Amino acid sequence: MTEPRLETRALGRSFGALKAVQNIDFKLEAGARHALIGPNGAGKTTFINLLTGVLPPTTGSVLLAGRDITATAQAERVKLGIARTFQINRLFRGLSVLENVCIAVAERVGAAPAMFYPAGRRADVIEESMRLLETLKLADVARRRVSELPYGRQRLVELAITIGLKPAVLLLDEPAAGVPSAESHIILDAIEGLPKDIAVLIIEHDMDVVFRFAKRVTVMVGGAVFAEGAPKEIEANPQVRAVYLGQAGHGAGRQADHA
Amino acid sequence: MTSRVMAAIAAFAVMTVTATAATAQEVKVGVILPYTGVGAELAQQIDRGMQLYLKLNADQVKPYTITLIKRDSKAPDGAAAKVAVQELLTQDKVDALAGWVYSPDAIASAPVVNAGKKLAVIMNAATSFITNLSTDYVRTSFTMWHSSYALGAQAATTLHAKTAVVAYSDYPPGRDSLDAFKNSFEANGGKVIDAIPAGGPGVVPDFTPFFQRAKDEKPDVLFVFVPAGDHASAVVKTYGALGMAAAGIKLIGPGDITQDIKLQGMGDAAIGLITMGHYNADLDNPQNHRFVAAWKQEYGADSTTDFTAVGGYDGMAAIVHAVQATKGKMDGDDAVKSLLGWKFDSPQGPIMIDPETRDIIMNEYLSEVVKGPDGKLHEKQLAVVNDVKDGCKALAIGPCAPKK
Amino acid sequence: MTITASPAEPAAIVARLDHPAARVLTRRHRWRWWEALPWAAAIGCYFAFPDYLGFGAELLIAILFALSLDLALGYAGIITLGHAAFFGAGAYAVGMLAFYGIWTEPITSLLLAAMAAAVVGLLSGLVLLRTRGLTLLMLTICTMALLQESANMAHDYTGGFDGLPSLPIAPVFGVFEFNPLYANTQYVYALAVLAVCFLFVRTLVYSPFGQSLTGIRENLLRMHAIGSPVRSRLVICYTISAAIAGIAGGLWAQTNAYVNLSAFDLDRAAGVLIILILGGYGRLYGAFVGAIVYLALEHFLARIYPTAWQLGLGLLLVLIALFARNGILGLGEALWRRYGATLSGRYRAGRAAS
Amino acid sequence: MDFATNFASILLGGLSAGTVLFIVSVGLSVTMGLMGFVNLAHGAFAMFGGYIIVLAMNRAHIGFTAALALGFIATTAISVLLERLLYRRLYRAGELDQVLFTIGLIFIFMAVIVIVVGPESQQITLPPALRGQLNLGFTQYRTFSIFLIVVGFLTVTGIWLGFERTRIGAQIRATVDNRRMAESLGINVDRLFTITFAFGSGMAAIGGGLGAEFLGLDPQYALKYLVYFLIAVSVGGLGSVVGVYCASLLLGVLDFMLKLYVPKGGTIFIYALTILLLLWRPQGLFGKKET
Repeated sequence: MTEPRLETRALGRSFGALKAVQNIDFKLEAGARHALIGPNGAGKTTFINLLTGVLPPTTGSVLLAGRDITATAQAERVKLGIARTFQINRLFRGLSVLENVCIAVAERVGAAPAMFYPAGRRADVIEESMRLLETLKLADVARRRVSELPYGRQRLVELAITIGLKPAVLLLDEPAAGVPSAESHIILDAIEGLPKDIAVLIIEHDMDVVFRFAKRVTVMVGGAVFAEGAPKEIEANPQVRAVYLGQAGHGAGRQADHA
Repeated sequence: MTSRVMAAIAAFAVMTVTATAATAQEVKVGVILPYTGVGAELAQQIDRGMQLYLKLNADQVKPYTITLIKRDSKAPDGAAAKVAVQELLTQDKVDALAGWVYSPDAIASAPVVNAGKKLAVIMNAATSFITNLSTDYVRTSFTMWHSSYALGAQAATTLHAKTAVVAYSDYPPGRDSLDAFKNSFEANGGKVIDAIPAGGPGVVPDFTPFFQRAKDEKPDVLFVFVPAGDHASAVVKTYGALGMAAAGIKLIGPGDITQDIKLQGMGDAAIGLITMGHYNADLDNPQNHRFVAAWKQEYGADSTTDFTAVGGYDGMAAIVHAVQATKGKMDGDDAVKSLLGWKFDSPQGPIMIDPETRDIIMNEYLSEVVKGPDGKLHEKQLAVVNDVKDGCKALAIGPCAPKK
Repeated sequence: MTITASPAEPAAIVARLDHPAARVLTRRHRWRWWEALPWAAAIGCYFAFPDYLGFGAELLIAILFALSLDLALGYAGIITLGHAAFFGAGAYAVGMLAFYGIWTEPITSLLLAAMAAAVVGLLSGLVLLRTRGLTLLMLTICTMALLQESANMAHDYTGGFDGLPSLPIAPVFGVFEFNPLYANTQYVYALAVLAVCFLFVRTLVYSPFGQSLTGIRENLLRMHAIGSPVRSRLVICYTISAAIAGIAGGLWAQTNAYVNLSAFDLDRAAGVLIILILGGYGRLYGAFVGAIVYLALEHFLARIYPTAWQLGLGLLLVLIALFARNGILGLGEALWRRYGATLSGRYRAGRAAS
Repeated sequence: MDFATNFASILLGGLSAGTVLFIVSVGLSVTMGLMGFVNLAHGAFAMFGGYIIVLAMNRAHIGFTAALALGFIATTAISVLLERLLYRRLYRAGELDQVLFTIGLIFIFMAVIVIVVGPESQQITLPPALRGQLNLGFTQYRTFSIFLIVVGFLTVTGIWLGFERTRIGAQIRATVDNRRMAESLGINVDRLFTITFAFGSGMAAIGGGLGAEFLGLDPQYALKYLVYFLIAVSVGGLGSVVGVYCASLLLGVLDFMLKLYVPKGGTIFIYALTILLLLWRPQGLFGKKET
């Protein structure tokens, strides 16, 4: 396949005067392990929101395997294989870990609209979800209510839900954010364990994570692509060091990233 | 304040006691009134009227004892009233039913009353056709036609009005009084130039826009029907505030809008207000003097009788008459029969139950609000219309036409 | 019940499905012994309290109405204060058909009532369900008020405030008359209708669809992000809920043989909401508990103290709100958890805290 | 009659009606915006205050202004009491539990008033100065309405200044904007809430007293008008004082005008208007996006 899995052409989004994202040409090949870094407010999350269809772009287009999906609704894009995790957990806090995953899987396999037989009859859905939890080492807490888990584990569930959608493109918005470093390795292991052919784009502040995981890195500053290249090049790039690496870390006011 | 609490507790005690005490001579009367909610005040007046009759006429009741079993009909949705009637008949095995402030309650109860075959005395509900719904219904209160129909004629004759604007609360009693007034006013050469639905019965609207509209149309009289209580006082205040009297527009309406318990609160704005009603506390007859005096003694000097209270009073009189006539048996048909053509010398003057319709026949008094020497507002009688029937049924209009 | 039992399956799969968490899901929809209690009780009351069947019928209708709300509010998290709109639509559908002698057969008119209400639910749902929270709450109230006011303005047909009296309702199956004085027929009829609707709702909430509704209640954005057509799910749920509310309304009109504007009252909508919260929402049986406690208390308090019975009721509501989370059932579950929970006990407790 | 006077009367009537709505609702808006606490019992405080005011005038024969002050103080006191003892426990509870609680509270208020004062509705007797008509040069209008409009304007300006100029005001705005942030900045949100809650209830009390002229006053008050208060709040936008003011006046005037020209419409307009406004701006006229 010649077409990249995911591609954007001159993609831009402004909020009034503020150009949150401008004129981004970006490619994500099958099996890519791509990191997106940049200071707070660089527009990383806005970019993700444009890819997933949470926000409509003001300029440019988004292509999935060569097909223009700029106008496609969020739900549709998920069906087409774009899945994401959120910077802040979005879980069914009141439900058990297993059911959290089941809801996603049921949605993917198209069971969800069924009204007249019990969800419990869908052994396939439950079994698959259970298997997923096993691969993510969550089986032991499968029965627990999500809100009872430590935050690190909750991030895993966040991940499990997205993997349950069997995405072709996986967008991870700071998967390790807020996870105590003691636990963060769980997440990283999980990410490294992802099926090879999935194209993964990860937003991360933690450089160790980035360099351990990414084959390629894009640096965003002020809503535009500032630099792109292999981790080594980026690390070596003096400007990047100047604008970013120098002041890396988990800053407050991450809300700014949310548009 | 504390006296109220005591009263409440007492009421509670009495009810439990009476409910249990049962003698051979006992006649049980189920009372369905909205003891809570918007109608609670009327319920209190009617309740007191009933109690007062029993107190003042103990000798009439002998040798029987009348026990009141009270049920709250709550909101005017009919449901609570209907269930209450059902249980009063099937559980408490009452000998008669009484009350009904809201027409929807009486309408909803009709099938049950029919099946129950017990005398059912309506003490307030005013929609005319209710008495057609069950042959056990007898009404001692009034319909809007009584006052409004009489007033229509009087407005054209006694008050020499040529044009009128009608503002009414947009629900059946309101529309009834509109029809009634229009009917007789135009039959007597008047002309209703505009009819303004002024909000509903539930919430008191700001009457200013409606009255503004009426004022612009410069009629001789503004006929208003709204529910007694807050609506009425709001009407009078707005009328005064808009200076309509100065503009030469007389405010007239059924006695509802000068309900005695509200009159003083309306203030001087009410002076000159002309209403047609079957009762007001200032009626000059011995029965009424006795009634009012006893009332003030019983319930406090600043409380007063009004047309709802007299509905309860007369209703209880009717029940007692039926009790005596049936020797306490109170078989439904006999009880009702005993009241057909029954005459009674009420505080509102002579009344009679129409043998055809089981509705009340009574006098209507045209009166004007004046300031008395005591600095309080009073009703000065201008004219009397004798033996007024419910015009709606008399003229067999719409649903009022007796079912065959 | 499921394929899991079949020996053809590899051991691993069987093992996974045998995991406690999986067992909760595969067995959640199974009938528990205590689920027979309400129905046994209802039938028992028929014989135990023959004098109270009129009130009993009202109670059953209230349960059905609350059940319909539970579907929208308890499961899909649609917070509405306008559910009487659908109750009223159903009631007037039945009432006007009967009053004008067009259609008086009870069961089929209930279906018509359901349809009428469903149409109202679908149309309003399509417009309103874009919004959430207070806005949605107000929009539902106003829609209901609009319907009520329209019904009032059309008084020539609806009877306005006085409503339509003495509806001629045909006997059930052409045999069982509605006796206004002794409500045996009404009671049994209402109970049967309730049972049917309950089975339907129960199936629905345990279905994958029901599961996705729970998801919407628990986290709207996440449902969007897993590609769930949230809006249409909500509209469908709202429409079904409306249809059931319509059946409750139709039932009300039939058993009382009248219909009036109060069918659309805010009091009614608020009342059913209170009943559901009091009993505990998102639990199916909250509707039962809430309606019984609330209405029975109101009924008997109003007898001993007609002028100020709200006092007792108010105290109950305040106490429950203060000391129980998610109503009486929530309280029950909390206690149940404290004293050694079973698997299902703990699972549902999880629901309770949501 | 000529258009000018007609227009003036519409405006004045609508504004005065709207003002009452505003004075009662403003507290509800701020407390809901601040804590997201669904306080359906807000009207009960208006009712309570209204009763204090009217009874003080009719039974104790206290002057109008003194009575208003008394009502304000008494209501503030009881609201602080309830807030400290009961409301506090429900801040973190779900909104439905809050609904249950506040409805229960309304019932209790209703019953207590019936027991202590009685079911009859209370009449307010305005001081002579406020009765009758006032000549505004271009038109005559009822004095009390004009009085209300002025009071309303002064109130909103006062509150607005309080929000803009005082420290507490700033804290309130910050908290309404973003509660988490405010808390992390060390703002004592609970204390803020107690203050605004008390003040809002006091305002409601005043509104109950002033509104009695139009709305009457009876044990049903708290339930009867609840929807109108909520409409004003939701259309105005949670937590926005100016919003509630504009919404109240807007609704007041439009409703008034439509009633004048199409009385057949009954109460339908206020609801239709609300639906349209909320569909147009779900967060309310002055509300922050995403409520």
